[in-house]
Amino acid sequence: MARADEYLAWRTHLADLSDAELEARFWELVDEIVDPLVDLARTHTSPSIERSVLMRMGVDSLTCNAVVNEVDKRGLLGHGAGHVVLHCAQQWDVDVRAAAARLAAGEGWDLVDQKWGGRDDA
Amino acid sequence: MARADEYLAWRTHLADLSDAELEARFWELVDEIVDPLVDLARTHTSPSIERSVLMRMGVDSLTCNAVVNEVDKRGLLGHGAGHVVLHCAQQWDVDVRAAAARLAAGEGWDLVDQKWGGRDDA
Amino acid sequence: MTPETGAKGQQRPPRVPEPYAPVGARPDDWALQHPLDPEAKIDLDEILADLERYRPRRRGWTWRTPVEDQVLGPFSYRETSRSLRRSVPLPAAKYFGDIDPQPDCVVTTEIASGRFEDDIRRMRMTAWHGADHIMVIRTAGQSHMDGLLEGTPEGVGGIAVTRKQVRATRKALDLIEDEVGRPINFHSYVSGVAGPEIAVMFAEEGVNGAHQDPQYNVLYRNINMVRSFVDAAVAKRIMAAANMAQIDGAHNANATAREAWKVMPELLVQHGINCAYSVKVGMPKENICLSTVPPDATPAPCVRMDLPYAVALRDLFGEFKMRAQQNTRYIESCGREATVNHVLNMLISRLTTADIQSTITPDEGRNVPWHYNNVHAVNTARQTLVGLDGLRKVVEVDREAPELKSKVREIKERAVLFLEGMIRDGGYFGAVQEGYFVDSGCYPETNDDGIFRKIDGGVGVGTVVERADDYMAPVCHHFGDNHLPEGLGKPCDLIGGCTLCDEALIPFIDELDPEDNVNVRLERTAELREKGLIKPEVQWAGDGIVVVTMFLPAAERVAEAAALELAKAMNLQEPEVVHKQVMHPAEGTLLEVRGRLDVTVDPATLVIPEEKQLLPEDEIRAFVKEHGLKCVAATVGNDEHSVGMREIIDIKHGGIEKYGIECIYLGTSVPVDKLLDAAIEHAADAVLLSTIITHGDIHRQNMEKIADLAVEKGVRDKLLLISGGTQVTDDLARSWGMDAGFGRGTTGHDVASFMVEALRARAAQKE
Amino acid sequence: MTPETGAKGQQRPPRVPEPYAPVGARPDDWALQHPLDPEAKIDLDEILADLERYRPRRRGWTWRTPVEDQVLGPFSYRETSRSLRRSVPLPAAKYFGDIDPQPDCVVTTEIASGRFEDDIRRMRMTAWHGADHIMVIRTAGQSHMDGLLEGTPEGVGGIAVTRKQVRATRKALDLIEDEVGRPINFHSYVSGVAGPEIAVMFAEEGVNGAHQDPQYNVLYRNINMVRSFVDAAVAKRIMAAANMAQIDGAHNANATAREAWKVMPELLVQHGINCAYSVKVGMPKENICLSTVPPDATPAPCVRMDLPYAVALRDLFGEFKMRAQQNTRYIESCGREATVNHVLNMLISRLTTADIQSTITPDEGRNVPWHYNNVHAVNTARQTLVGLDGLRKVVEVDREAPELKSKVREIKERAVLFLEGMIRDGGYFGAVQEGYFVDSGCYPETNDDGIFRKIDGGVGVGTVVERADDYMAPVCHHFGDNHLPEGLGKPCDLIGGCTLCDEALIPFIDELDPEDNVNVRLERTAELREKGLIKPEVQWAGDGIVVVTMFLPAAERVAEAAALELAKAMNLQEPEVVHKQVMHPAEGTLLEVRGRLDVTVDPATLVIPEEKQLLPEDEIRAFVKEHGLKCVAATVGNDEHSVGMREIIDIKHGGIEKYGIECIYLGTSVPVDKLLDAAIEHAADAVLLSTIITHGDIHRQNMEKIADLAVEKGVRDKLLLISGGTQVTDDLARSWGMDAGFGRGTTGHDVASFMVEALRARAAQKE
Repeated sequence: MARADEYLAWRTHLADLSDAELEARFWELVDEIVDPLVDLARTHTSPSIERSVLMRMGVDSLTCNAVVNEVDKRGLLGHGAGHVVLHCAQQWDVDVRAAAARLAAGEGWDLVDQKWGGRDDA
Repeated sequence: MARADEYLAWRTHLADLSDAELEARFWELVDEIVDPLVDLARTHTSPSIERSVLMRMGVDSLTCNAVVNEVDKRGLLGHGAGHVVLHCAQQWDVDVRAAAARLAAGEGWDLVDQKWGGRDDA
Repeated sequence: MTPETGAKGQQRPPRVPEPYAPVGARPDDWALQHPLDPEAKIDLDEILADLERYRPRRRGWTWRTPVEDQVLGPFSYRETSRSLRRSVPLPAAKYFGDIDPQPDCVVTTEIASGRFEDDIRRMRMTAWHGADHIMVIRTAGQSHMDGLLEGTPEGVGGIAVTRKQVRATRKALDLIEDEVGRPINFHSYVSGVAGPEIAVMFAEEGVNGAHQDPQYNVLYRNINMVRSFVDAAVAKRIMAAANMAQIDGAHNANATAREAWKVMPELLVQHGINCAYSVKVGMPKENICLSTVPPDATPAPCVRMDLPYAVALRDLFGEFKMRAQQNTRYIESCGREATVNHVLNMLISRLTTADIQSTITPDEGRNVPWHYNNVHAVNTARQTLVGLDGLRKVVEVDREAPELKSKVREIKERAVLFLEGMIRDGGYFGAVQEGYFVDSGCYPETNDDGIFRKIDGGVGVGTVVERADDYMAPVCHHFGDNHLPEGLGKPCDLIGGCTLCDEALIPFIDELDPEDNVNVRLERTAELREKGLIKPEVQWAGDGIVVVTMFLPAAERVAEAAALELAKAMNLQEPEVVHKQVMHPAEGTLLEVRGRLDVTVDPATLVIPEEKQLLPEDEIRAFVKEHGLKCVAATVGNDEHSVGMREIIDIKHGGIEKYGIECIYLGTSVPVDKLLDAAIEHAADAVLLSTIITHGDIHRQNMEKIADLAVEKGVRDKLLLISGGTQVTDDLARSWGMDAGFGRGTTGHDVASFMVEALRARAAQKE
Repeated sequence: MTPETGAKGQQRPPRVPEPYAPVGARPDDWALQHPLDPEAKIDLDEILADLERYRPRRRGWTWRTPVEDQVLGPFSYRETSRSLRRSVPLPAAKYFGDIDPQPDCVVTTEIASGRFEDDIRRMRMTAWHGADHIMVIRTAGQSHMDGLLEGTPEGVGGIAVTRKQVRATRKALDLIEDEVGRPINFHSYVSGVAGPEIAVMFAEEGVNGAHQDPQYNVLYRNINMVRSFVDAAVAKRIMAAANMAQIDGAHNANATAREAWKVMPELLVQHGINCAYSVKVGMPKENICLSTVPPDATPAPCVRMDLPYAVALRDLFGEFKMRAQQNTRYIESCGREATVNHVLNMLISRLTTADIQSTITPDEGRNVPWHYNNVHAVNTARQTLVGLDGLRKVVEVDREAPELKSKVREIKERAVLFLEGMIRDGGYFGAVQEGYFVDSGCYPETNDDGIFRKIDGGVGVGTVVERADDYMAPVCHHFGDNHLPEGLGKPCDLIGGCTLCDEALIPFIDELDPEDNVNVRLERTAELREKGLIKPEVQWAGDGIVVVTMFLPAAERVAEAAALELAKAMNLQEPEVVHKQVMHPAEGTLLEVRGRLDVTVDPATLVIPEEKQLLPEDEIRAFVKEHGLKCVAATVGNDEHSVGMREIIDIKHGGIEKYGIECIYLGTSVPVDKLLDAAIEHAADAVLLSTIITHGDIHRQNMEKIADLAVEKGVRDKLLLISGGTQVTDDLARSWGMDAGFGRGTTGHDVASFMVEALRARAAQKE
């Protein structure tokens, strides 16, 4: 909705603030807006984030894609794709790159299901 | 002669002047330099000045040249080329343009000589 | 990064002329009765006709009319003047309703093609960009000519200033000032050995301002110093009588000294001498302009160095006017570099004051200025001065800052020491004989490399004579002792009037040279004019000069030789490299090559695309209101550049929404089948498809595909298919199955107008 | 007016490289062992070879090293940094000993040819002009690609940013930074739906800075807002780990809003959100850069309008870094206009602060930037920043000025009101859903034309999932809840290391696309490279593009059509008018036409004039001391341009007097017989005759006449006859009887060297 410039009416509660107080208020409000966003990020993940985890584990981008797609399809992203790969690596006693490659090739999802079960709605 | 920058040594007599005093001194000195130049101009003339007089009398530039050259040659510039032309015009009872044209054509210099004599060294 | 947008023309809505009353025009004014048609070239034959009878409409200088807190478009200005009646605004003005704020100060352009008939056309162009001080550069050789020239010989690096040239130019300027709606000041030089005569001629012909400074003659033209000063007094008095503005010559020390910043004390002295001399011979202070240049240029920290000088100058000369000139001393062949320096120069003008802002063309470093570079220079001035409008309302020159305060004081003190030295050494003449001036030391430092002149030397030596006791000059506005008879009303009563009182007395001489004159020159280009042929030019009609800018991936010397070969392959005669700039010693060189293209285009042979006729906005709105109009829009292919599309649809960008057209925007990178499905789903009337042109021909494929799909799905005749993008053309788009294609510079009005017309046509077909 | 001077090249004396220690290079550094040869092109094959094994030498951003009160040449600077080891100074630097002062702030160039192999060459050119922040523009389509690309596909308006492209570029930049002697920051985009992955790849590949701002994704790329913020936290944390500088995206609101100055309150809010978010996820404040643009442009009174905003921003964000970007919103096709606006933008930078000065190419308004326009933009920045060096030492932003103070306060208050509104409307997500952002009203004014996004819409919607109680990511620098086993030294101990700790683990994938890759592209231009052929280019090797600038005396539409015809007559393919500017609606139009010139020059076929080999100065001086050497000099004909002659003779201009040669200067407009007589009278060894080229061939006649007279008078073999002038050539002068002719750009050294060699040769002949 378009609104005329009501600055003078709206600003009355700011008029008595010193410049320093006004600037402090700016940052307080910014924090109030940003904090829930940070919380959201702290407690959630996404396919890209999970691929970035696999990348940091030394997995190449094509393999990252394949593994995260399958983890996501199975509804297990919330456990962490790196977690999934690590679990299989430990099960197979191979390094995480090898484990990711095998998962990308379709191997080992039974191990994954055993640990976390299938997607609830699958 | 080249001279190193002796500003700091030279300026001592200016150091105590206020800005206003310094600026006043600038203009006093400029006046001191310019006044004799103005005097010089007031008391002297030149071929171009005399041509400019004839121009203002309505004489065309070619005629101005011819008349002033001859006036100058005869050493009469100091009386004023316009004065010369005016004198002849009065003698002939013609307007100054006509007089200048006749002078340019070589007429009337006898009248001029009658009034002012020839060049001292001629 | 904004996306590729392409050339944006400057077609503008017609401007309503502002009220304008020509200064000094009489009821029978010829110019008023022969107004220029802005759509037609100035008629040189008409300018030259009846010149012997033409009289300029006024004498004297005109300042701009300031307007306080002027509101133009969305902005408010602190330092602007009355707007022009007609002008070409700055390119970006299109975003702000084509406003053309004009700075408060007079803006100069210096014109010097060597042929006054070509100058005139250029003056008209610059006036349309805001120049109101047209300075005609005189060919330097004239300053040693002891007398007036008659005719209009072709000049080099300037023109011979003659009565015919002046009168024709003033006549043209009278027309041009009416066209733009602002008085235009015409200016040239009252210097050399014929100063008093030039001054009379200028006064007679309505020249409004002139350079006059005897020191300039002495130092740079080697004219005898006695002659120069004696003449100057008469010249200045005549200029004063004609109310001309005077500009001094001090800035030439900047342009000559190697380390230009070291001559600051001398500059103050030179200004002081000419100012005091002018006042003492009768010139009003408000007509005396100091020609001042910020002496430094980048890569020097020039603003910080130039500011103390500018402040000291204005402290001392507060009663006089400032003509701020731009730096030429360090100008090279790079136009960009020159432009940046000139902007920095104008920052000094705005941080202090400027009554006249002079401009230097960005090509000054490589050739006698060209038409468009005069315009570029004027645009840089008007743009910068307006961009810096009111700067001093928010920024302050800190007079107490140590770096400024001590420098300001020092410059003044050094100037005083300079004057004291002059007096010790015998005054002005003595000082010149001692080489005080244009010495590259910062006084009292000297380098013994100044300009030495002798009192008994120089052009015109020995020509000054003392006025006799009966010296008389029976004319008005004469300076010096003048033994007129007593009782005269005015001096010229003695002779029945002088030319300064009765302009009917002014004689006119036409061309004396049967070969070097304007008629002969115009004959050579008569065919171009008569047939309206088009040939490139930069300076003279039909000179054929163009410039090619090229980057060659080669080292400088190889690149230069290769550039000349390439220029030949472009059919350029006499190619010459006018600028080169190393981009990297091995990776490549930027070159600008000028050459003559001896090709003429007959406009009759050109296929000029018809100017599109758009439906009036109200008509579109009415149609939409009656019939409704809905479209779906998307950027297709892999194109994420949604800005162009948004400009076309969004109401806030003046897009089609503002006519009431409903737009469903699907976003970027939308597959064409989805776009078509959406159109069907929303029962849209039109599909807007934006695309960039790719090397893989995806744009063609997408257009063909959506057209085919629309046929397949049986909706082709229910939908207008419209594509757009920077490189889309209507012809190509139609050939690929669209109803229309829109390229560069399209507006919402274009698209809306097309949609309404197309829907009407379809409806008509059905009936 | 200075006289015609002609193109002045930029041949410079070799510069002594400054000491330089590459940041982050190990002893076995490949780049250090394969230094570039400044005289040779960069070897693309070498760059591409062994890429799978190449490792960048460092992570993280590097600022310039400031030097306090640095003295360079005759000047002292307040705001400069360490000089470059090798560079191309500004053209006018030749007047000041070729100094190349570098501003204190990092200078950005944005490069976007679409082919990284061509980008690399351009980066090298810009680095030589002072760019140390190379920003590679990403093709916009990539931001919707959910994952990494592998290969180097050709981009449009930017490139696909892939590991191979990044690694090859960084490898080239490692060479280039050693060549210029300054670390170069490589920068691209961590945005789009693959942010965390791009961030990892950048960290691994030594990218030094990146744009990262989740708000940008939401508003301009229509990426789901939840996804965007969740991803951003991880991406930022990784960037922080790699010590990358982050630039936010707020400036895009300027570039999008129609009245850009009205979004100032929103800009503060956008900056605040990204800054606070970045700090809270672990990024140090000193790495967080605000991307800020002066929102206004001429013809607005932009500096006065932009300054309060710049001040308010720096008040609020004093702990963060300022990346000052230049205005693109109102850029048109006139490069001059763009340049002036950018200078005014940098005045704001210098009146306040800038840690990074970004540059926008002057051709941004008409095409994807070209090689030399990147260089032009960098030059405008370095020139302006140096020209304004230390401005705040003499000029003060007047914080108490009513016009400033009230505006600064108002902007801050409006930003606070904006934030209060957001909180009332549900915080960030709520506000975006309400269209708070990029609304063209000045908050609390609204126009209801902002960008509306839905929390359940956009690319990537529904892809974010909650982390489970056992969520684990066994890698370092991960943001958010991470249920790692207790007792680990660092997270990646669990898996034997992660790529951020052990770069040996980083995988490399070569081109996946067999057709769209660098090798295929390079094959197409292989012949040019192998044979060293020269073809113009602006963007891609061999693209053949040149630009012709022409003034046509015709109205805009006719001129445009005629220009295309003329371009065809110049053998240009696909000519297109890229700029047109009305000089006057009837008198003429300035046009720039680009076209493709399909001509290749083989340098082997070129006749390249030999580089003149001058005698060493000491040798000249010794000869003169031994033999004496006297000359008479004059400007002949009607030429009053004595400046060129004075530059050649005067000691103060580095002329021949400095070698001890005695010069008798007779002045201007000297008849040649008098000149010769003077030479005989003074028993001179040489005559220097300066002339301009006239249409009447006077220059030829004068040279022939003096040569004939010298023969007649029997002194021809006693005299060297030397002529000079801007358009004189040696060949012509010799053909007219001179011993030598000197044209443009001649120095005293040239003339003195010739004289000594010629006298020696004559002496040898006699023996």
